[in-house]
Amino acid sequence: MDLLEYQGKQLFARHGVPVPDGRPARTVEEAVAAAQEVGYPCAVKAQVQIGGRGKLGGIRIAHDAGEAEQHARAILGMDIRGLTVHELWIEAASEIAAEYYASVVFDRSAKAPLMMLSTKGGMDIEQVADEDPDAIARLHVDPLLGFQDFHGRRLAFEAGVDADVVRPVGALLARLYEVFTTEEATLVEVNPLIVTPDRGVRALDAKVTLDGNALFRHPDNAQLRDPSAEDPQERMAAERGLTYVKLDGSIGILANGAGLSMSTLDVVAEAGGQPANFLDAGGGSRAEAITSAVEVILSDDRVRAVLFNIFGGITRCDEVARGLIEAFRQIDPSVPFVVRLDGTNGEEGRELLAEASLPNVHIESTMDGAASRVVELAARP
Amino acid sequence: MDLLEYQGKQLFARHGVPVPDGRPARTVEEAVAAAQEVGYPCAVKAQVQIGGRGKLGGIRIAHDAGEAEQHARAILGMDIRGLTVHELWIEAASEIAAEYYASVVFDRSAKAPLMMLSTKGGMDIEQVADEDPDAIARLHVDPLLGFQDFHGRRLAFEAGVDADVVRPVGALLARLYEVFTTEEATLVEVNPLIVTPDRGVRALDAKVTLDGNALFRHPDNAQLRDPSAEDPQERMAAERGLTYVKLDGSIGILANGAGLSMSTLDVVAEAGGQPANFLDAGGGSRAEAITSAVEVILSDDRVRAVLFNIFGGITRCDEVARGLIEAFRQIDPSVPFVVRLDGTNGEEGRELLAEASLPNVHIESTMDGAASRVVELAARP
Amino acid sequence: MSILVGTETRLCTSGITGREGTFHTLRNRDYGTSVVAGVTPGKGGQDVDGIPVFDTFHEAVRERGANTAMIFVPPRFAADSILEAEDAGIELIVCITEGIPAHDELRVYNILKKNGRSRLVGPNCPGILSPGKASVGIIPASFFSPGNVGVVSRSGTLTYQIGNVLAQHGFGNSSIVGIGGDPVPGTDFIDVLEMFQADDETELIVLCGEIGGDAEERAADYIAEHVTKPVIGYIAGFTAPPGKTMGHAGAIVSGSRGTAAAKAQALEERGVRVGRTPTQVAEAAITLLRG
Amino acid sequence: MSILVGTETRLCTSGITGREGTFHTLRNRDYGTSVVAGVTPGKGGQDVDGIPVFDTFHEAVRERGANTAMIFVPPRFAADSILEAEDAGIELIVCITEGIPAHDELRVYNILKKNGRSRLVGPNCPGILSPGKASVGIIPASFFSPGNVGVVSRSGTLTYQIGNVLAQHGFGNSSIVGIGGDPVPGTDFIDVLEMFQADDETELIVLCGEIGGDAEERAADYIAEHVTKPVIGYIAGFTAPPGKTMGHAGAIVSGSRGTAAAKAQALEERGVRVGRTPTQVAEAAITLLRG
Repeated sequence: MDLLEYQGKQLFARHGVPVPDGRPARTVEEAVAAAQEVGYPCAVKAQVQIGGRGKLGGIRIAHDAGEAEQHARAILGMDIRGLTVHELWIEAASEIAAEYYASVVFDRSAKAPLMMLSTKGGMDIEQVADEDPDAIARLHVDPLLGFQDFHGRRLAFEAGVDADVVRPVGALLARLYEVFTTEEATLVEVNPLIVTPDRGVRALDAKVTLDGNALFRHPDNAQLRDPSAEDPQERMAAERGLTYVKLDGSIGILANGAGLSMSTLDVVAEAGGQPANFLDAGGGSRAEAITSAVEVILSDDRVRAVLFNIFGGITRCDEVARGLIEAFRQIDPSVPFVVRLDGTNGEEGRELLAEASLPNVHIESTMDGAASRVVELAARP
Repeated sequence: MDLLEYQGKQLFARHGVPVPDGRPARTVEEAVAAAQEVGYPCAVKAQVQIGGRGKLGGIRIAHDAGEAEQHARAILGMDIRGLTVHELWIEAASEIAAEYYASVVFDRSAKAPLMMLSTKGGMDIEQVADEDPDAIARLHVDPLLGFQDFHGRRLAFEAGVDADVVRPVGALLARLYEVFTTEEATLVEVNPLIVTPDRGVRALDAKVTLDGNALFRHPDNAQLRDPSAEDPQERMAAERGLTYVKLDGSIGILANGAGLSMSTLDVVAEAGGQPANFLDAGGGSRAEAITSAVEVILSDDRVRAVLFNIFGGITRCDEVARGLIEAFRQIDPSVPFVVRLDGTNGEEGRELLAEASLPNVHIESTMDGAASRVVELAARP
Repeated sequence: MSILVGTETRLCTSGITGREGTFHTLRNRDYGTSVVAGVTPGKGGQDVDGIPVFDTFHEAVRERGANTAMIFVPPRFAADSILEAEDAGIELIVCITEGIPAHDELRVYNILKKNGRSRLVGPNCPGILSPGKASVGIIPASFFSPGNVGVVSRSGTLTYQIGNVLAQHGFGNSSIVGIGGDPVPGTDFIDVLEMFQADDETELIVLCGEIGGDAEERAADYIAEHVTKPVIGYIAGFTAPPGKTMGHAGAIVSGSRGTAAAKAQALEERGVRVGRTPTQVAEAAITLLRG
Repeated sequence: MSILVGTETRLCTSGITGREGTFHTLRNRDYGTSVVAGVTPGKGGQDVDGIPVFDTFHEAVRERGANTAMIFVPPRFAADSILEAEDAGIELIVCITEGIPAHDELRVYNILKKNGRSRLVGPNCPGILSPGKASVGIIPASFFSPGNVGVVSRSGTLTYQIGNVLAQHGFGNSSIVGIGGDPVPGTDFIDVLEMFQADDETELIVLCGEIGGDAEERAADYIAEHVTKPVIGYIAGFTAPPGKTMGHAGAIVSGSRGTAAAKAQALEERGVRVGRTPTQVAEAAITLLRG
């Protein structure tokens, strides 16, 4: 779960990470009122879960109420790389003496949090990593030990931060680690981490990804989800407890299990088709889940054919067949379906489908055959 | 640093360990007011750092204001095994369905916290440990892992607590562990831990020992020290930064280093004498520290002779000699001193003493010889 | 022989009294696995179709000599249950539960590694099947028969699919190990490759990877250095877009890292044949084992 | 030979720019110890009488090949400094600092044990002296000469006293190891006994214990099973009353446990001669080594 900048900063503030004073706003009026409260000059910042908004005009400095209003009006509703701006963050403008980069990442390979610090802040860190990897100081924190003062000193000295801010930068890193562990984040990134002319340090941006599986322990964070930023189909799927990812093609796909679902996409692509989505109906899929899944798939109007690829394990193929039959009763789809049912109760499932003789439903016995068939059907005019 | 019951309970409350409602009181009037606030019946409890006060009349139940006043008057100023009662704790009386025992101990051998739980609460746990060791469930918590829910369940099931309180007892153990670690205690003990008739669990007593070395991280706890409970000589020594323990004999002893100090006591005892104190002048003892130490030793009027046993390492014997000379200038002691100086700058020290020719100061060259001499001097009428 | 589970397995299920726990435990027993106990705190003394239930793993080990645990409790209780099993001395812990918080997995992994006395397989995995000997988990055992192909996979149903294609071509399995699709699996490809390499019965190894992380790349290095038996690879997720989690918590491509293409290339560069479809995996197996 | 410190020692002092740190580091160097670096955060680039100062242990190891650390920082910074030295790959860490919080010691001990790459001696210890070779710590080296008696002790000045009595009787030392008087010493009697047993130069071992804990009892068991060289024991604190901390954080008798009498008995029951005074220790040494 990716947080918006201002949500991340509010988490930061809760853990003692210094951030500029700011207020969220959803309307031009709220923005102007917020600007009055934080004072001028202030930054009017688009709240979208994507990088590079500054260069696209999503961050502007206001020196008075007139400019605040003008900027808020310009940014609200703006399209930034496909995302519409619904929220603003108005914060006191900061003077910048130096820009650093700091992050804590959940490193799956090392099975430990990875901390990074660089004096090359304010730019794309992946680019820094490629062009000048030594400019980034890194270390892993043993999760059984936790962050120690020496970790902060070592990163600060190795990154070469200015000597007079070694201590405050180390202290800020300790706070970021605390955000990472106590909020159960998988990413905490500050870019830029600034040094002000009076030698204070401050997080000027905040990128926080929380672990969705841990939200039950963090009821406050569970409230933060911003559904407006999500694709409507994905939202619909999430509400029904399905794992759905929208893609660009024309072939709707349902399979059971993440691995088989991905494999199905690949086999369809191998056969020359373009998948419209990833949809994992999950283990033990029951009839209702299947009906829901069909609704989600068909709510994407680019879908020209649908492939069901089920290998029953816990999932029983007869249940899947029943779900499909029920979906056809409720929805009456206008596109062709190709169905491959194998594994647990596969025969019963195929028999049920045969008996129901649903219109425009094609039964295939292998995954490869089913993929070829659905590609062919989707290509028909 | 041993806390009084009520100080422990206030720490408990801060960490969510359920305790009865209560108020501290230092006078009869405060006690009656506190009793009115917590309601009747209530317990009037002597606050002394010693066990067994219940049997000695230090805990009494009041059913009305008259009884509260009567009990407070009786208990305040009472002597309980040599300690005078200066404070009371007035708490709502609890109904008791079962009495358990729970503790977290800093286990030096295992280098881990040891947790114990028993259904034989309300009695001397050392006695239970001797007579029926299986009645105490024990487990060590890996300090790098911390307390886990399964630790609580396992202790509760193995101790055989009533099935309906397994969960709340486990939760309470988790809170006790939190007190132990976050307050940096070396002992957290609850005896009895009670089950009420309505099946709640509650700490009816609290014994907490905090690590004095960690108080700099716990400014609130550092305020809790109750100097009234300490021996006046020990308090005087503590204020001067000396490690002093009062004993029962007549020979005042000063040595440098804890091990040598203990060894000096032993050698004096072996020679037939009775040490009046343990006093470690510390590493690197300077002249002022020695002067202070002499004052502390002589403030005990049972002292009939004093032994200085110094083996200089960091400590320089000439500094010790200078301190002793200065002490004689300021105090003019009436008892004989035996001085043994060896190690760093021993010769210089011995020369200084010889030059000063202090009255009634005897120089010895070995520890054994010094011990014999001081015993002999102390025995003189 | 086989690896991880077999005739020596003495299984204890955590969460045995739950619907799924009961169902799959009994299925495992029906298959022939020696199921000796279950654990559900507060239900000690009961039984599930004759299987005794205990309050703690410690009792299950003491009373019934359990040496293998299957974890079926909900995600918020799973880490605690794994740690309890480890504390009780269980050697192999198979965690089926999906959706465990990542920081819980991190903690569990590091504690088990520190103590070095238990192996965790999973979480979020289908378990382990040694055909003809024992099944611990939810793998539909009836589709597999004993044989000489060892399968290790990050995915469940994809494993069945590949196993099924292999079976249709006449191959049986020594063991099938699902290591799970989570960010911090207790056991990774390398651990299982080492076991298959040492297992007499295994003559061919199929490694089923997917996008995300670098487990396949590290496995490729390991194969090049330590595995002399033939290995066939398969990677799911060639069509996955960057930045989107594909069902498994671990299945996500970030930047240029963790792509299926990079993984397939890493394997192929070290001499591992990689099938683009499950069918191609079976065809490669035919070539390798039957010349 | 000798143990723990010797000619191979390359010392780096944490807190070298403090008064005590400078004084004792230079004394150690004067004795002949190879002192290669110091660490004081923020003072990197400076030097102390020619000894280069670094901001971190990592630099001291990288630039100067330090393999031994001496910790002289105040108690609230000591745990962090020990952990940094360990993280940097220092093999032997000698912590002189007194008054470290007990929970810090617990954490440090368990982390070092888990990682298994560094040995900690102390905290709250006088250090280690291998006469004629190297001195790391605050032991007044001039009172000792090379020889065949190994000494291990929980106490500082008491060690000097016993060493001095031995020296007056003509005995020299292989190494003198102060393990410190704190509740959680990084190195205990058993560790040092094992090293002395394996050390060619050591022919007799003197073990100096004190009240509190059960380290002496465990050492007695270890001696009975693993130590073939003669051992003489000494225990301080026969006259200590229960419940009072005797200077050392570890020196406290609780209930009937940790008394000097019990410790002396445990040693004697396993054949270790226990002297009641330092002089008796020297007399026993004469009997054992000169018949």
